Amino acid sequence: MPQIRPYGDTANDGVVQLSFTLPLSLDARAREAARRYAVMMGIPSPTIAHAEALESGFSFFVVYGACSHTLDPDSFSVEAIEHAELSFEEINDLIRARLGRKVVVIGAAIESDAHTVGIDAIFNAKGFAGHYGLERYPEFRAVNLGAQVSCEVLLRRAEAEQADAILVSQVVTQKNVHIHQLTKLVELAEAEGVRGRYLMVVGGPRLSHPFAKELGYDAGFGPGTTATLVASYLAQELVARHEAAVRQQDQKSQEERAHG
Amino acid sequence: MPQIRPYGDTANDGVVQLSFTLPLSLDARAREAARRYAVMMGIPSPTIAHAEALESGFSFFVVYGACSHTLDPDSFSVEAIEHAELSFEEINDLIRARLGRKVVVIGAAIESDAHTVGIDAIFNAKGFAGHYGLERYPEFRAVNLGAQVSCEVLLRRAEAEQADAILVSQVVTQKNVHIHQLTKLVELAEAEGVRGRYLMVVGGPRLSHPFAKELGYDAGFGPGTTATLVASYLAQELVARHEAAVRQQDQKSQEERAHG
Amino acid sequence: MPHLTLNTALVDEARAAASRIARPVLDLIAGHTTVAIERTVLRLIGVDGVDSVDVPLPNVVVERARALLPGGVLAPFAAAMLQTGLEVQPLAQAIAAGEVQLAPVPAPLPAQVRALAERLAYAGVQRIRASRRERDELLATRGNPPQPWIYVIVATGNIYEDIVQAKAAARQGADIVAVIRSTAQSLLDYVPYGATTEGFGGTYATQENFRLMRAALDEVSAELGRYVRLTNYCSGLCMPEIAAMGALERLDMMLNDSLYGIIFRDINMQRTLIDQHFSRRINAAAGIIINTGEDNYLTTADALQSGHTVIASQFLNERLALEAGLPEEQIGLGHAFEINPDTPNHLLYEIASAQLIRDLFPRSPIKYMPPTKHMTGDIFRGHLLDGFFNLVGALTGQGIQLLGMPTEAIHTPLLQDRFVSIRAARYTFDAARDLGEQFTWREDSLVAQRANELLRKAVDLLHQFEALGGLFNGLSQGLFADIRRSPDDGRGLEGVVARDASYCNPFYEMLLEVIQEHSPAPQGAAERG
Amino acid sequence: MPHLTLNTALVDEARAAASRIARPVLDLIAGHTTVAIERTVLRLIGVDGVDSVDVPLPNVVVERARALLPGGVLAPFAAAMLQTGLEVQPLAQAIAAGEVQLAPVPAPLPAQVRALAERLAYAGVQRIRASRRERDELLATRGNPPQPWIYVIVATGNIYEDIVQAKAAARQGADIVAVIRSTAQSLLDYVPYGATTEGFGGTYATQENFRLMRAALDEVSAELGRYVRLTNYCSGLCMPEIAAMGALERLDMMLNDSLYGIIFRDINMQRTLIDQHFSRRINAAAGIIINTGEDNYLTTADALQSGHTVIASQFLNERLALEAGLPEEQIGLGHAFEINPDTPNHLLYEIASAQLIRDLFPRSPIKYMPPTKHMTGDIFRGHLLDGFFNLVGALTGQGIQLLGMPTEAIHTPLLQDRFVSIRAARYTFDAARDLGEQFTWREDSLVAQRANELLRKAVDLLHQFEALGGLFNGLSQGLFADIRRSPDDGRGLEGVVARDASYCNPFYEMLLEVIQEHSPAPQGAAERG
Ligand code: B12
Ligand code: B12
Ligand SMILES: Cc1ncc(COP(=O)(O)O)c(C=O)c1O
Ligand SMILES: Cc1ncc(COP(=O)(O)O)c(C=O)c1O
Repeated sequence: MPQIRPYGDTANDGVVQLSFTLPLSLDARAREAARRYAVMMGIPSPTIAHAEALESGFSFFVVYGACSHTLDPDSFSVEAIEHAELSFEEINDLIRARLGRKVVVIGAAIESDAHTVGIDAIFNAKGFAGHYGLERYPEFRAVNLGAQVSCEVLLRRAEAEQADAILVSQVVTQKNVHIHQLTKLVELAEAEGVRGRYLMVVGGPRLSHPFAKELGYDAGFGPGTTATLVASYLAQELVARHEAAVRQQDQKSQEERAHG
Repeated sequence: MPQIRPYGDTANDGVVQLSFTLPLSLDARAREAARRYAVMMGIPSPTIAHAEALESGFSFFVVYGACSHTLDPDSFSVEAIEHAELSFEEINDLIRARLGRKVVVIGAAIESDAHTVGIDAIFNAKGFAGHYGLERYPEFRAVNLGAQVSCEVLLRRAEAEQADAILVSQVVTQKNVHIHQLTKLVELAEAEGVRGRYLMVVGGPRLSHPFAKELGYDAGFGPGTTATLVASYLAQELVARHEAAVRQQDQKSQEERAHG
Repeated sequence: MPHLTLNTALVDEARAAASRIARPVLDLIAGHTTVAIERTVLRLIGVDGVDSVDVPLPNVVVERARALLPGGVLAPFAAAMLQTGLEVQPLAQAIAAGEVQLAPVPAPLPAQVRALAERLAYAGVQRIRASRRERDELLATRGNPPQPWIYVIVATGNIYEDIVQAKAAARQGADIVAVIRSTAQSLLDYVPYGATTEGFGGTYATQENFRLMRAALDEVSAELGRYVRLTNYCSGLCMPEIAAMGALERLDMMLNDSLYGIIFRDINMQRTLIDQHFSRRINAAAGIIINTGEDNYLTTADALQSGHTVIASQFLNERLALEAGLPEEQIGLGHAFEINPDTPNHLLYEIASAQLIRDLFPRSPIKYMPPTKHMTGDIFRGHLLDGFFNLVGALTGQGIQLLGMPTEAIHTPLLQDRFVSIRAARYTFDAARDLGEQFTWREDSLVAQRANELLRKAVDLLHQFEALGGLFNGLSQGLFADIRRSPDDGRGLEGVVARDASYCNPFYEMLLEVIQEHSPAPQGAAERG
Repeated sequence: MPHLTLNTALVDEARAAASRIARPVLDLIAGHTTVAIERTVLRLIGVDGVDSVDVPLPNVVVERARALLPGGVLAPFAAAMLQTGLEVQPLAQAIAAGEVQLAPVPAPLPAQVRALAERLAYAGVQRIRASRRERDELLATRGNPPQPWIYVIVATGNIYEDIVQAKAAARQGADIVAVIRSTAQSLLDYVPYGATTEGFGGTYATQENFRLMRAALDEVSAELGRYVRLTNYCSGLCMPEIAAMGALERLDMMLNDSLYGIIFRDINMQRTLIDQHFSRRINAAAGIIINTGEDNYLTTADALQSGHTVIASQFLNERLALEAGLPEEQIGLGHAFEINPDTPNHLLYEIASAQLIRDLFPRSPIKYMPPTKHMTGDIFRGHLLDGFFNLVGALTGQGIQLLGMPTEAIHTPLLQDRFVSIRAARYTFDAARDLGEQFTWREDSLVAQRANELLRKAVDLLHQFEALGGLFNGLSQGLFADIRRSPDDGRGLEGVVARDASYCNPFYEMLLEVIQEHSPAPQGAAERG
């Protein structure tokens, strides 16, 4: 695919909108500083559309301009969840047909995070934005532990419930608290030698699949995620792993028979 | 002065706001492209705060993030108008005391530009935003030619009115029409050997003093300019040039007497 | 709708004064034709295309027949067809090539010439009937969106890029797309030919550009299950010609206001008012909604002090439009949300004039235009101001809402500017859908008092026109937008021609028949020929 | 104000039901004290500072005197002062160092002990009177801005950075600055000591932070010629203590709502309701306006379905506040603009509940909170939604407008976010200043019907509380915000202590005297000791 630039009002004109505040009182020097800062960001001839004194010592700028950076969208691989989104019925049929038992899923907003609307959107029978939550799926047993659940409690309950998947929500990102807490959970699971036992999935407004992979999770879901999408992923991933394990098992038993 | 970065909510945190549209349908690839584009602009870990499909083939992004570029505001000189802003009375007194005759000023929105509210804000007796226009100054004779005045007509009238200063407005900037038309006027004046006779001043929403200097003008005025500021500049600059000429004259006549 | 209790006597007097002021203008119109009207007649009977140096054939033929224009170009053209046996376009080409000269026709007109003239005219009017029927069918099958209609502009200068953006805007929720004309096309006394890709601050209005854009919007209308309307500008020296092109290409809405041309483009008032009458007769027959340009008065004059000039101008525009045959439902009178936002109770003043105009012209689709001159480069402040503009539009039942852009003071709209604005307008219209039904204005409210004050001042202004001796004298004194224009100044007077007794232009009457098929008794269109 | 015609019988029944529900709670309150109340008594007589391991001395003394608490800590403390000859703080330090143990006091209390106890209490109340007088003088000299007051938050975690931003916000037009507490400080059973520069999602509420910020805002108030108010949070396990610190440091407004602590922080309902009564008595005397947290119900429950729960809760909060001595003018009942914007006629529903609440509590400064859960990362859509929130606030005369930020869904506010929002709010309040006086609601309007429906449902909900046997049982059934809490669960129950006959705490009565100096007949504050 050819190099692309942002689209203002004609193909590849590169026009972007920018706003920022400089710690300078508004005068000719501050305007020139704003212009040069936009140039450094890649906008050779920026338009300072608006400049206003915020109050003593600060000035606010709105800038438009054509950015010269270009990008080939095919020049990088993107970690994306391969599984397609299935319907409520298709998901339950798939599990019945190719797993033959209920999928057990446990979820929580971990450690300091008290935001539950996100995890509830995935778990509650009532669901969110027209999509039923996991509790509503006959082929799922969904256990929602709610808010501020410690990593230790979550892993203990996952073991007790013999969960197939652990679903974790992190909403607050100040001081990168979400990275510390998500890393803590994965490391704890590895330390207890149970990492491989679960699909570990994370979601929240500042999460994405590539970022989740970086943190050591199997999958990541960002803003606007629907419970149907999550259920589709869980069902297809668990079926795939289950069938891979069965194949491996058959192969091994064949080898054992072969070497009598 | 130390290097500065934009001020988000703490000194030098570098936080900027950005929005742009990419010619890509909204999917994981488009989100990653947006993230990488922000990185290229100098934001190492951008937050894609919002991503929305504009419609088939376009996606709109709102991005926040700490920009790593830094700038020393004292590392560059800024062309600024030195003359301070005087009051209505001070301006008229200055002209009476040190020029001894009325300042003649002629103004117009030149060539294709039909926007007159700007030039009128500087010329009309009624003025603009509480500042009287040049027509209201007893020591000015202000001639406003209005809209779409050709360069030729403007120079002819400037000569006929024996103007001290030519004030030009340009508002439309599409296809850089303002640069072509402003350059045409200066070149015409030079061709007719009259450039030196006039203070040539330009103004408009996309104009600034540095930019006017680049175009060969004596001064430039941008958005929010008041007639008082323009009158202050004209009075002090003309008085300065007049007195310099008089000094030169005395010196010359002294030399002549000396070599008499 | 929270209607105001208005002083009905004043309302009636406003209409009576407008009628009295229109009288002499209509007499002038009845006694004259113009080069533009005669070019339009030729276009409607099928003359099109350009000569070897790109001059449109209608211009060439009319210039060659200047001496015959008092009787109209149609009769001599029909006579030449009979005499040469050539069809319409071949004859036009022959005239252009100098092979044929149009000759004067004897009076009274030979029956054969009159019959051919009427047959040619009838064929032209049938094309307009067909285009109108096509729109009515599409409105039925595609669906006619409810008012307020969301109106956005595209202005890239390249018709093919305009199409990309127009389709995107329609998909985002726009009900009307207006292609802004390359600036000052008003001043051209010819219509450029063919598709155009270079324009300045907009795209040239040409018949081919109309056809291309209408086809593109038909595609997207089918996709969306909603008929998307197309607007262009038939202001300026080619008013009737562009109206005819719009009629033939099924445009849905046209900027169509001589007062704009006179005041803001210094076009001669006699020329443009004569042109306007024929252009409005064509728009009326074609089912095209006209828009008038009173919003422009408020870009220079102060909207708080000069709000009443908009209303006086609307009464005049209404009268002239009715006289041309336009039913109220096709008279999209214009005004704007342009009071300085720093005015205390700013919203109350804007609501007062919007509600007053809504109540004064209940059956007309009022065209409400966004804030422009008080917009700055602060796109956040701008987006909020546009939000309140849309809220006032929804509250007072405006028909056509021209969307403001947060970047109004910066550049012509980006794709994302339009997306943000359309989405915000749709939210606001839905969120305030029945707000107008929730309450009644108090008699002693500032809103009611301001509305009645505006009405009073508008009537006073109309009386000032009368006191000064009519529309022309009033315009000479700068009563509108503080700009003075006199009757013999401005562009295009040389194109005005006094009709003689033999003047033949069956279109006036035949178009009236189409109008009457759709709205039984068009109020004022007494037959003036 | 476009008042609604409400069913006055229903309004009276709502207040009657709230009184009936409050009765048993007030009995519980009258019979108990808590570790927090006793710590507050010590603070008010001058105990402050921390011990060698940074535990606040009030906590140390109260823990050491746990066994004596049925009679209150003041009497034994006064007795120990007499016995050791030590002043207040030295005695507290001696107790902390284990050099002195507080001993039980005989009943009836020796006259000397009672006299000292009352002298110490009186001195504490005098400090509150002085702080209140200081505010009254500053309001007179600096100027008291008109409502709606513009309320913004700062939350950097570092009190010195908060000060920079608070001053900037005040200069930009904020009337009230709230320093958001480091999250979950509700759950701390002690108040951190001294200035703090590390916080999580906010800055710790400490007396030193109060003093620093109040001083900074006094400077900027002088500069601006407008008294800028300071808000903090006295919710949670240290409710009365933080109220006392606010009273001493001349805070102007306090979040002060047990229902929030019970529902959203799982604090034991008995503990927090007993604490709340004393904290509200202190706030009342100090002239501090309390804010209640009903907005939080709408962050989890749906605002269209659960709007009435907010109103039922407000009636309960009003009753308990009046009983604590707060005059209506200091009861800032809270609600929010949280209906899903995609709801058709969204604005009409928001207006209905805002106008209803305004009319139900005419003398209270209603605290109106911005959209949060339906805000997205689209800052343009967000800024418009905040614009309509401010418009509804202006239209319905809300007293305190907590400004929404376009970046609500992204981060705690940037300097420029606050600038854009404050400037937009000031424009909106000025542009719609008298909008509410322009019209009257129609009886049959959706706004009037929705308002009466909300009122009816609120009364039904209060009756449900009664049917279930009172406030505690209702909370156990999750009647508020669909979250269930039971009377013996939650944090802090262990800190509740039954009073015995000898219980001595003169503050209850002395604070009432200060209240009565300012508002003659506080409606419900029957003397309950
Ligand atoms: C509701 C709310 C609260 C409520 C929470 C109540 C509750 N029971 O959830 C209360 C009032 C308690 C609260 C408190 C605080 N909050 Co808060 N809160 C919000 C608010 C308004 C809405 C969040 C929300 O519900 N979004 C709706 C849901 C549906 O979206 P979502 O969370 O993104 O979830 C979706 C996807 O992310 C995904 N998803 C999410 N989780 C998961 C998990 C899995 C496994 C999967 C597959 C998918 C998935 O699917 C969901 C559906 O699509 C936001 C502002 C905003 N508009 O976002 C602030 C916000 C999140 N809060 C914020 C802050 C700072 C706080 C406090 C620290 C404030 C304070 N100083 O006290 C405290 C912290 C409490 C704590 N210890 O965590 C900030 C966070 C800033 C940041 N970037 O870190 C925000 C952004 C507001 C702001 N601008 O300041 N808050
Ligand atoms: C009013 C207006 C019109 C009116 C003009 C009427 C008139 N008599 O002036 C009309 C309707 C005719 C018009 C037409 C068009 N307009 Co226009 N118009 C505007 C509008 C709404 C306001 C401009 C204005 O009056 N600003 C107020 C004045 C006070 O500000 P100012 O011009 O910046 O002047 C100040 C300073 O710049 C300075 N200054 C200015 N000149 C001078 C000169 C000197 C010597 C000095 C010292 C100082 C000085 O002092 C002034 C006071 O502080 C702007 C949008 C906006 N909100 O800005 C669009 C705008 C300028 N127009 C625009 C366009 C594209 C057009 C058209 C091409 C549209 C079309 N396709 O037909 C035509 C072009 C006409 C032409 N040939 O020039 C664009 C320009 C985009 C660009 N960057 O090039 C704008 C920005 C709107 C938009 N977003 O599309 N327009
Ligand atoms: C009624 C009317 N006609 C025409 C125009 C513009 O056309 P032109 O720039 O060609 O004069 C406008 C305004 O833009 C208008 O309001
Ligand atoms: C009444 C009330 N108290 C307290 C708080 C927050 O305090 P904390 O996070 O410490 O519980 C809130 C909401 O943020 C509130 O509405």
